Amino acid sequence: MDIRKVKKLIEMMEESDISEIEVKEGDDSVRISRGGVVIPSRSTPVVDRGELKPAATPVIKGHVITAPMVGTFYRAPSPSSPSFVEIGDQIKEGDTLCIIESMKMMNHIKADQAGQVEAILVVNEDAVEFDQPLFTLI
Amino acid sequence: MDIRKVKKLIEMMEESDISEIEVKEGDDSVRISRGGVVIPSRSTPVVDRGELKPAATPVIKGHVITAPMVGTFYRAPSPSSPSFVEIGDQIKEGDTLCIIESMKMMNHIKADQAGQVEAILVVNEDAVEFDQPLFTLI
Amino acid sequence: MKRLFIANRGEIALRILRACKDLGIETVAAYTRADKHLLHLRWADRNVCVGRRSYLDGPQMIEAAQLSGCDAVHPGYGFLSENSEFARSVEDAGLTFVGPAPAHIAMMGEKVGARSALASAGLPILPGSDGIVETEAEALAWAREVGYPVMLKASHGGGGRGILLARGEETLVQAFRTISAQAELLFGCADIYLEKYLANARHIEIQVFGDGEGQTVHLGARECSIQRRHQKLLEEAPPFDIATGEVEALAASCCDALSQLEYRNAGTLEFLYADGAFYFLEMNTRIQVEHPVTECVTGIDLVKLQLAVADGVGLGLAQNDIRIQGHAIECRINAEDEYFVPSPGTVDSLQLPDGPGIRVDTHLYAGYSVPHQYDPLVAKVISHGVDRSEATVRMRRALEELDIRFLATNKALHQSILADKKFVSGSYGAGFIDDPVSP
Amino acid sequence: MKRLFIANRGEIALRILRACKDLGIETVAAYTRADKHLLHLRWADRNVCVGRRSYLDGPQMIEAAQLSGCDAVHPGYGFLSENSEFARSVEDAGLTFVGPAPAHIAMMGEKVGARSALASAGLPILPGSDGIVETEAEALAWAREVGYPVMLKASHGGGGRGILLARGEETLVQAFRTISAQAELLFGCADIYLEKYLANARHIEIQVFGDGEGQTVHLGARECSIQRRHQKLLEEAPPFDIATGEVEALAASCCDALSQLEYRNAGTLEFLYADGAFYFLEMNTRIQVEHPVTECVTGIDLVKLQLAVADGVGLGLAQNDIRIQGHAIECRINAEDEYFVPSPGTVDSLQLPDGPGIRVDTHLYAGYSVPHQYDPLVAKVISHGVDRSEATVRMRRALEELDIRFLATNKALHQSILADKKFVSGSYGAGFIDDPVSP
Repeated sequence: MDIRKVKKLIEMMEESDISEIEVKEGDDSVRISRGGVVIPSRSTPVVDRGELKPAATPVIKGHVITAPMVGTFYRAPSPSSPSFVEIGDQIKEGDTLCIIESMKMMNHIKADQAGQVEAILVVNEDAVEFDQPLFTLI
Repeated sequence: MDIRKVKKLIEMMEESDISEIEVKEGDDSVRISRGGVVIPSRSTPVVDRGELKPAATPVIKGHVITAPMVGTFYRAPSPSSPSFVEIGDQIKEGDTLCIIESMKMMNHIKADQAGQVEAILVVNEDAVEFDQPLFTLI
Repeated sequence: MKRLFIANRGEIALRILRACKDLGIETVAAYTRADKHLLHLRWADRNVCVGRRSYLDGPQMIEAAQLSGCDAVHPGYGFLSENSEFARSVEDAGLTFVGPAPAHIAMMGEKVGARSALASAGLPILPGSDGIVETEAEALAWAREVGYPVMLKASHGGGGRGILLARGEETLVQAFRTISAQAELLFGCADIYLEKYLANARHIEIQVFGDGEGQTVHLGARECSIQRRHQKLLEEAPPFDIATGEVEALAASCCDALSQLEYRNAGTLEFLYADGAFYFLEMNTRIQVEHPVTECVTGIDLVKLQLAVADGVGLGLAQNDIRIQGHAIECRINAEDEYFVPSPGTVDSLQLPDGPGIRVDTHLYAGYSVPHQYDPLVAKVISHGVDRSEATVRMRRALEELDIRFLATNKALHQSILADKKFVSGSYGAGFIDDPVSP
Repeated sequence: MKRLFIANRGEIALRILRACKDLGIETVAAYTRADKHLLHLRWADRNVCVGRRSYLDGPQMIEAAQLSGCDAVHPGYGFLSENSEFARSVEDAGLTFVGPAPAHIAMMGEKVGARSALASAGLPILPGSDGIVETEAEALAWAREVGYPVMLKASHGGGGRGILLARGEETLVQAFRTISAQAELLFGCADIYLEKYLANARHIEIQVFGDGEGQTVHLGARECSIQRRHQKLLEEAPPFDIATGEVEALAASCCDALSQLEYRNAGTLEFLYADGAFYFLEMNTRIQVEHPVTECVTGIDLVKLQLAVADGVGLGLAQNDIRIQGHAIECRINAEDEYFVPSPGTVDSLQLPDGPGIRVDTHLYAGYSVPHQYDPLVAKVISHGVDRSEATVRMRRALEELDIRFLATNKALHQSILADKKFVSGSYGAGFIDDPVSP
């Protein structure tokens, strides 16, 4: 196996949404895979080309809380306050999960069901778009 | 392994909803998979080519004799002569079946195998195009 | 201008994107969840989902524009394009609004005010009530003076709604009541005005561009008489059979009026034309659906010009630089059945016309599903030729080539229009398709 | 002309069909068994299969044209288009040949004769042998006189074949032998002539039209310097940076020369341009692949004009009627891989560019399989703008939109050309892609 070919394969994987490649040539074989992270493919209309979305969207399993509006995501009511929730927290329906600031208004985003916070999908102070997944609950 | 082939495979996967491809050629094999999100494919356009065909194509069962050239089809050597063949006639390989007149030349079209004339598909003095079915033999 | 926010969808969003590509301006495309397969999203530098279904939420559009680092917003046509509050909010947010000053949008949106403003600036106005008609009695008195039939129009109406014809006293009273109720409901304002009705008059419009500092040029006229229920179907440029001098004189009056206002960016003044005279109807303060026919005959990219003017670069051309060459026709292809009922569906395969003198502005592609929530306009086929005859035969050829499987469209209607003797001879008015004022 | 026989395939067959549609002329399309899915067959009034693979069988074409009731034959470009015997047979069969008189096709097909005919009619000719060079000694003597490098050309060559460069005596002898053998094999005639070689000269061509009775007009010039191995890749109209007066003077000489000959129908005179001087190379007696750039800048449909002239209607225009407006560029999209190897295949999905200033002449559609037997040209993308800069940015946008899945094409090569500083500044010659004469 030519190491340059392996490099090429890795580059090709990075440019695509492929999670695993296995190549065998006679007795030689190469298998390349990457973890649970799936990068949205180029053909997905939600094209990410900048700040608005994180680089990688994890594979989502739990109940998803999405952004009901375009705005700026805040995990805490103020920079000095603790976050509303952390991964692993048990939460009740109606608990505030985050704030989205939109047109100078602070909108409290609340849990629509009880559960445990499985994942927080957006970084504090990032811009979010409508329908963007914010949290998953299990 | 041809790296361009692998690249092509990945491109093809990205445009489809395939989650895994495995290709084997002798001892060589390539397997490509992706986990998680599957992008729905756009349906393959169905192009109706029916309108491109000649107006009426009979359902042909027997061995087909086609026109080797564009020209005018004659069933007999002259208007007053009997036809070369009729439906039901037993013919030998090399028998003349008709004449096609093309650029003032009279071309005798001969049977390329023995058999019985099943159908005559063109009317006397009609224009025929290249490859147009003329007779079927059974 | 570095990065533009496209606050629209469909073919006009793609049209704006193409102009940005040509100018090297980055684009951020707004889309709704129902619209994530829009064609132009493939080529925008970034896409932002702004809601479930609506392109009418101004504050969300502005938020998305700001968060994505845009310095300008193009509203396209329809939706927020003639919403003066939106335009003002865009400017208040420190962004450039690609369109007229908010005050001018507001002025022209209010039809009675627009009529009187442009009448006093010297434009010919259709005989009508000098402003709002408050009561039935007032309406009857006015109609008696001018003679029937008359048109009743909601002052804030538009898009073919809020218009009724009255042929006598009885129908006038009835129409007055219907339209007051309708207008209150649809436009939040019951104000009505009246106009003399001209049977089978032609609809002619003048395309203007102002630099916002008193310079205004016109890009000639368009013929828009082929309408169904006040919705344009087929447009031409230039209008046939009207002497160039007549159009020039009218267009010059338009420019004068708008120069006085220091009007900025694109605008269209709509007129009725009957018995050799023009009568102002209303002014649209945005890019029009039918702008490509003007682009074909002038060679000027109107959307690029919009962006240049918005960017403060100015018009970059004088009236003398603008020449009308040849003739152009646009057919609006709607996804609707033979009874004009919108027919959303999925495009299985698509053959678009091309070749000399043909342009198609469309967001369709094989595999695209036309959503039911929006306007049925799916493609604009535009033909251009050295004269009206060449533009017509090219359009016929283009429609023959056009094959959208399996979407119901109004292609056959366009083909019958193009085959009609009245069309070929150029002797048609607004009654070509139907009585323009039947309910 | 009532019914035309289209004796060609691919995009040019579709182009001819479109012109017929615009003129109301019926069409009969020839196709081979390998070609039964050609796009234009959908719209032709009738299709006739003429053979297994070949569009070169003149007698079969004429038979098919006659049997299908045609009164005229259009040969397109390539194949039978510059075959004077075919043209003569068409006329002998009582059909109209859409092209020049057979005698003129024959005259221009024989390069040495064409050079001397046009030199004596007053056109500037590249310093070269005054006719056929019979022996190596003669070639050496001539080269010593003019100085190296020199070009050796087969008198009946064409399409980039039968040309070699010699930089010194040794290579001249070798080239002489190679090309004699090649020319005998390829063109059935070993005749060779020599020309002075101008390094990185520009290829400029003049489009002319004659009525066959002594009136000849020109439709300006095209810049065709971007070639690979003598195959044009990208063309422009008008040529940049050459004073209009210079082009006009040259074009007027061309018209004079062809008027003397009473030349009929379309023709193209190819020139080298170096150090402010033009040198005649050869004349093509047919419609060119790159004719759309001329159509864009003149607004004249060249194929319609071909049909009108063939029909005896005459040119219908004088030199004063022809105006060059704006700038146009054509990119030839070939189905070939990055190593220029033809890559036939099936088109899975297709996104063609469109919008203002873009035209695409192509016979591709989703589901079409590009056969391996024919020329790899599958699409011509043409952009038009008010100036070279606008045409260039529109072409870049068009190529970004163009998406042919999964055919290998030379799109990336065109994109790199359009991004190249030499292209942008307009300072390039025929050496832009490669040494035009390397073997």
